[in-house]
Amino acid sequence: MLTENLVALQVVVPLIFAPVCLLLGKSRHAWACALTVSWLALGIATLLVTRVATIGTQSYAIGAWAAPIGIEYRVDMAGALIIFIIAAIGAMVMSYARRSIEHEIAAENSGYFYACYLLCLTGLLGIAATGDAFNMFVFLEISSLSSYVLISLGTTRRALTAAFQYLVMGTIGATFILIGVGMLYMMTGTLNMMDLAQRLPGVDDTRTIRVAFAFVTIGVSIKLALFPLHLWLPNAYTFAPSVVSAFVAATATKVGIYVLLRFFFTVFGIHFSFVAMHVGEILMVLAVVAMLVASLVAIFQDNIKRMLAYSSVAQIGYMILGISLATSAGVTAGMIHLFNHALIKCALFLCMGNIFLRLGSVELHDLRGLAQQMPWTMAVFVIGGLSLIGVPLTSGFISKWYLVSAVLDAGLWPLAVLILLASLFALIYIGRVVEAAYFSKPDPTAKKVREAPASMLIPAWLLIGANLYIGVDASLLAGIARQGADILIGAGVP
Amino acid sequence: MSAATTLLTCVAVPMVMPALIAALHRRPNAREAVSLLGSGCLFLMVFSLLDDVRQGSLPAIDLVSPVPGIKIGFAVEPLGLMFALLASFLWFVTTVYSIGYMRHHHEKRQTSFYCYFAIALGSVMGIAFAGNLFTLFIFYELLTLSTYPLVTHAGNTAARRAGRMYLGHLIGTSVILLLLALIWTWSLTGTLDFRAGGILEGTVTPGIASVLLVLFVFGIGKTAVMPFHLWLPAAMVAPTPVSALLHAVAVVKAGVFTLLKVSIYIFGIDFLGQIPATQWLMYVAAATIVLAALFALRQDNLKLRLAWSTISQLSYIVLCALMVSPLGIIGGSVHIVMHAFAKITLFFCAGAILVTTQKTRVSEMTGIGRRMPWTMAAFTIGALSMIGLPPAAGFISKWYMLLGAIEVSQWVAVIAISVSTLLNAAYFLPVVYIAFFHAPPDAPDRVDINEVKEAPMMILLALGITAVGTVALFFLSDLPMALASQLVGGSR
Amino acid sequence: MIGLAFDILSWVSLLIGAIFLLVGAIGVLRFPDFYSRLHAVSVSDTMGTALILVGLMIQGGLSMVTVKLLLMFYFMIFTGPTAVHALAEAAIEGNVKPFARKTGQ
Amino acid sequence: MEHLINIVLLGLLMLAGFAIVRTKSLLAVAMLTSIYSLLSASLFVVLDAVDVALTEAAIGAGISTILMLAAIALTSDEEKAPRHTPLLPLFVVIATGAALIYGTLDMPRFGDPAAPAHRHVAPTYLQDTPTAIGIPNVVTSVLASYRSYDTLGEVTVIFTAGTGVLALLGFRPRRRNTEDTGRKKLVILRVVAKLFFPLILLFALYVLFHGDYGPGGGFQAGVIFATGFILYALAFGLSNSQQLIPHQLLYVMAAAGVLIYGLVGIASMLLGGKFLEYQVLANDPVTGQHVGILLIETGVAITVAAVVLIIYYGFVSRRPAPGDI
Amino acid sequence: MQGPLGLYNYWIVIVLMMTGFYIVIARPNLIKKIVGLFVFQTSVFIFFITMAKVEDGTAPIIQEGVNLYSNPLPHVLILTAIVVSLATTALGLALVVRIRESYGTINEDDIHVQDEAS
Repeated sequence: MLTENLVALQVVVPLIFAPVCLLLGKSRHAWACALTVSWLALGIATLLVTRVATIGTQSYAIGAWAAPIGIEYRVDMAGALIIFIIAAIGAMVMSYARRSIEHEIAAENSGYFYACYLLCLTGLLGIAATGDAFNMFVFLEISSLSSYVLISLGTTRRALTAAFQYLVMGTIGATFILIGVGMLYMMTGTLNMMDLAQRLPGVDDTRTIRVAFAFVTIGVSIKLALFPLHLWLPNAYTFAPSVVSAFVAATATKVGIYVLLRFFFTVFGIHFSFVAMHVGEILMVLAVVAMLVASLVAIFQDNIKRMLAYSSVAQIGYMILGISLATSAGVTAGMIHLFNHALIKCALFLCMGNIFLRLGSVELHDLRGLAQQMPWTMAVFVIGGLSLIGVPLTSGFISKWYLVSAVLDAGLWPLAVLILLASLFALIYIGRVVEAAYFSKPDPTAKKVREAPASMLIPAWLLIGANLYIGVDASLLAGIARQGADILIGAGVP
Repeated sequence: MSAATTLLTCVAVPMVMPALIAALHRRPNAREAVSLLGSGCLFLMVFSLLDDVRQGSLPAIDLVSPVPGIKIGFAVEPLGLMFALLASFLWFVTTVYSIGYMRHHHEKRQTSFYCYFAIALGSVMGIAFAGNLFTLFIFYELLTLSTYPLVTHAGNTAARRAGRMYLGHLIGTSVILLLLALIWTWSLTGTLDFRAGGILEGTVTPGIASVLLVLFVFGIGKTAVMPFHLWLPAAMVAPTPVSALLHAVAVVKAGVFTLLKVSIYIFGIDFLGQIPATQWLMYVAAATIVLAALFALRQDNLKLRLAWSTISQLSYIVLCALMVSPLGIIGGSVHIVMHAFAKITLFFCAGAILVTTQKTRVSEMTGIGRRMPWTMAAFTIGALSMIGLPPAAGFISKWYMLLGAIEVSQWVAVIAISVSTLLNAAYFLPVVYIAFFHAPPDAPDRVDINEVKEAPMMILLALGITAVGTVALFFLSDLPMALASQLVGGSR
Repeated sequence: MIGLAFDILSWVSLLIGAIFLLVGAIGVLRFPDFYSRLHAVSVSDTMGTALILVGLMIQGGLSMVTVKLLLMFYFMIFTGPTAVHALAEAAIEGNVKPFARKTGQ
Repeated sequence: MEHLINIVLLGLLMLAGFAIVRTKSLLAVAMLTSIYSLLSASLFVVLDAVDVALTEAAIGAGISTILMLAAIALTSDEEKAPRHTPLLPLFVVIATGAALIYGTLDMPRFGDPAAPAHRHVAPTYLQDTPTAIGIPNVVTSVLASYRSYDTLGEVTVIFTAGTGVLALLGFRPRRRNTEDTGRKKLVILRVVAKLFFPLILLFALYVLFHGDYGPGGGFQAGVIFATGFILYALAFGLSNSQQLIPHQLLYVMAAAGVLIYGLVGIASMLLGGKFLEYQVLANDPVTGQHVGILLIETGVAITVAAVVLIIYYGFVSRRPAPGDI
Repeated sequence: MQGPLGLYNYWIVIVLMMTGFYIVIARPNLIKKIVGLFVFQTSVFIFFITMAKVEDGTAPIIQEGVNLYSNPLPHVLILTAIVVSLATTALGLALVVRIRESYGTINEDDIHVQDEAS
């Protein structure tokens, strides 16, 4: 029963336990429940990845209604990779969460928090697993609505406005997607992605399909914060509770990118997307601008969470750049970076959570000399930061390596220079923090703080460990990503 | 212990030493004993590899492969061994020196100083024994990062500014240019292994090879070829042992070493000759030689003057690496050693003067030779070697360089070397002259100005060793010459 | 024949209902203050909808539809006036003053 | 005739839309929104979407309007003029609209029976529903069986909203006798409310169980159910209505609905089927479908009713903030 | 109705959509924004339902003697979307209430001013 229903269980288990979490209320049981479920989801995801790797793409007809009639869950290598990283980040963040949540969120709200967290996880996993365009919209909304709530629970009032801004932009994005899906349905009569892929070539020379493509792309771009539609992101990441920043930054935009991949390659097909619609050129320009501008803006931020948020916008640029090449190497690079960036950003935001727990601030000038007091936390930041820059032996280097070689393969060497230039900007903004924490004298009036508790350090170090492992041996990840990319490029031939 | 294991140990020992050093941070004596012991052991281990290499066997070991076609692995070859021998030997000497310097100069945070120093040396070993360009690149970056805390050791605003300059130049060039070149090479050839005769020949057009060469030469920012040279003077805010070992020997030599490796094993000397950019880059190097020497002339701060001199001298080696001449390669390789001994002596002397008299400016050093005769004698030897006069080691390398340049009729190089020799004399001899033949000023501290008040014993010991080494290498140049010849012989 | 008579009856009923509604709407627009507007809308609305429902019932004949319409009729009869009453009550509580022509001048 | 009604309704919708843009008083905007929603519900009836019309009327015109009014009561009524010129938004809107109109040019004509959307999957639903599911309302069969997973997602969405409102606004039960004093005059309202309260609940049950045969189903039923309580709360005060249904029970109901739905899915897995494969719930596949649909519709109704009430109570039990700055 | 006029329904719906969209992006009042989203989404629902209509068809409830029905699938999708819209509206309004409590205003421009000042 377990193995054949694995795909469904992946999404349904967190879904069913979300209400349970609500009922458990403010006690620690809610946390325990969320923790167990997160690890369960990670376990299922691991099984799923191995299953997909051994016997190929998993298709699951929900309610036993075969594909175009019913809703299909379809997990190929790319989807499995996304599911795995979401589940892994989820498990890490939940292991970390208790102390941070006790500190940042009022006790009476903690039950709601854990419930919303599980709902968000459900939504994200659902998006990655589904093979149905409308079902994707539904799960997108689950994840979005719950992340609005999660963000609004931040400690300052600006969290509320950030969540509101996100809600407005997110809903516009979702509505755009809905319009696009509606047009697709109108022209083909189906909502199933594989079926769409088969039926679209007959009608893809119509204005309706072109507009549908544009609307889906814009809608998803809002969700994944593609420059210049990223305006919601910096505030949302800055003012959300630390745990939420870590979780959302590592997963939500990644899922957006996955959705984009699905639509570009599986649904519309590489020819329509990149040859007929020229989306590659447009995305490439936007990605490069995102990389450079957002990195530059990040340099001038004094709030470190905000800095990391802008850095995320820039890193999304890297991923999109890889995708915009529309080559196997490019998509592989995009997916590798997607995975790696999730690990890196999650660790960095967890690190911010540690600092906020002890210091009550993540402003740059409050961090002076912090490395002496919180050496383990700051070590996480340094390694994570180096990874963001792309220093060898960290996972960030692997991403950059694949990305630059993909760009060079496509004969676009000026882009390679720009990519590396953007990583220099990363060096500067990470360097500012490191310089403050390690090489500046602490403010004499500042209070002494202790190192964060082990329960918060271990998850961050696990992420860093994974990061370093990938930096040393990326063959497994690269293999999976390559396999996923080939399936995507090959228009979904399993 | 097999040669491969020794190889690994050589890289690993300095990397694990910080743990020991940090553990002993409350007991300075034990801490420094560990440092000394470690550096000594390292030298002996590197030395033990010499036999293998001389017999022509080149032990190698591969560890992991992060990206298909790319390995992290180590291998020994003559040039690397020469560099490793040099660095490990001078590390030992510098450790001796550091103990004297750091204690007498009352530096803070000595433990972290020794830790980062050890890591930096480990990185140098990694560079020296890197089995492929990728491994080399990793340790190259690691070296930059581990020396950054040493540059900013003082912790004040000036040091932090210098640190930014340092990181900005070195990481900037290496990430944008070198990494690009690396990935490009990899995507063209599918490998980054060092191979005799190069890997690029036959796979790329001279046009692309030109671009690659430019990327490599400027990307290896540690060679301090203009216009990416400003980091080196900036790094002089670091404590003197750092300037001495790292910024006269380890870091900058890692740069030119990398360049030599690239030109020998990635391009191949023969292929290099077919690349149009080579000639232009040689002009850049020649210009750097002359211009940096002119800048050195204008510096009053002794350490800065030495730094500019280093920039100038490094470009000799860059010039040799691009000269497409076996004699030039020999000259360049040997110059790594010769210049290292001389320059470290000079820096040791500058540090000794600083510790003893708190003076940093050349114009203040009038008559200092009477007070610190041993120190200034060593300084003189170093200066002679810099200029390239016998009986100092610098003569030998310069001789081969000139021969090489003449062999391939690179007259610009010949002129640059000759002019810079004159300039070297012009900026070093006045120091010697002032120190020995100028009357000292009225001593404010009422000590007898003619009384000999030398630097601490440990410092003297260290600079004595290197000064003697500078002279000795003139007479005993067989070992480096043999290794260098083996290098050229191997590439033919 | 009977059918035609029912039809005419139903249409007349529908038409008168519609006129009532229209008059009520005009009243809302034309009357000067809250209470008189409320008056206009409440009376005519109840009557208008009632007539329309009756007209529809005649159309529906003896069927399930007529039963449903009857239920709706029942609902309308109760809820319309009650809602208006509640509105007026709320207006008084909210100190909405009736319009009064100024005397003198 | 249908076209005429269609055009009139669309025209009225446009009027309502423009009025919403122009109107400054937010209370009036809320009412206009309600009118807009009701008009679209009427349009849905004309366009044969009776189920959707019922839902839109209940949710869009009903609950949403109540929430907007409650929110306005807690904030402020007047809208300030924007500081920036609306040129950029106007440009964006016109560009988007132009793109959409461009997109319509290759669409099948309105009502065209040969449109691809009506030829591919939909006929299967229409043909198979009587035999495979055994109920006449195809919308219900698609909603609750063919695409029941979407509906599970939908219940989860509404559950998320409930949790979110709880987290944002809290939910404190009021003490008795704090607010009832001023309401002595509401005799008529109370009598009518008492009269209608059971009827509304009854009607909700009718909508729930009749959903297989006519327009209706879990959502509509849940909303109507909640409306009954909202009416009660309006007439008799918050605390009295909360005595009727304690807030702990609402939590349990909100969670229970989702759980019922999910567990039906799990149960069908345990019985050897796929997730939400109702056929395995009974010996006869069609009976299985009936059981499954009934169960999940009940789950939906419970959650929707509870969440709507949670949201309503969340808003109205909050004290209004002091005046605008 | 044939010819391009057969699309008039869609065009009006697009105007309606854009009305809502305009309210969202042009109005600084937060409640007005939520209203705008509501109008936008409701108009998209009309768009879906319009496409489901089949000329001379009836509501998709199977009856004897009828064999032309409107397309039930968009109806189902919109049922779901309506609930999503309710959820969004409720959550957005809850946020507005909280924003008003902590900022004292629901005007986006005023909120910006306060955020800049802090």
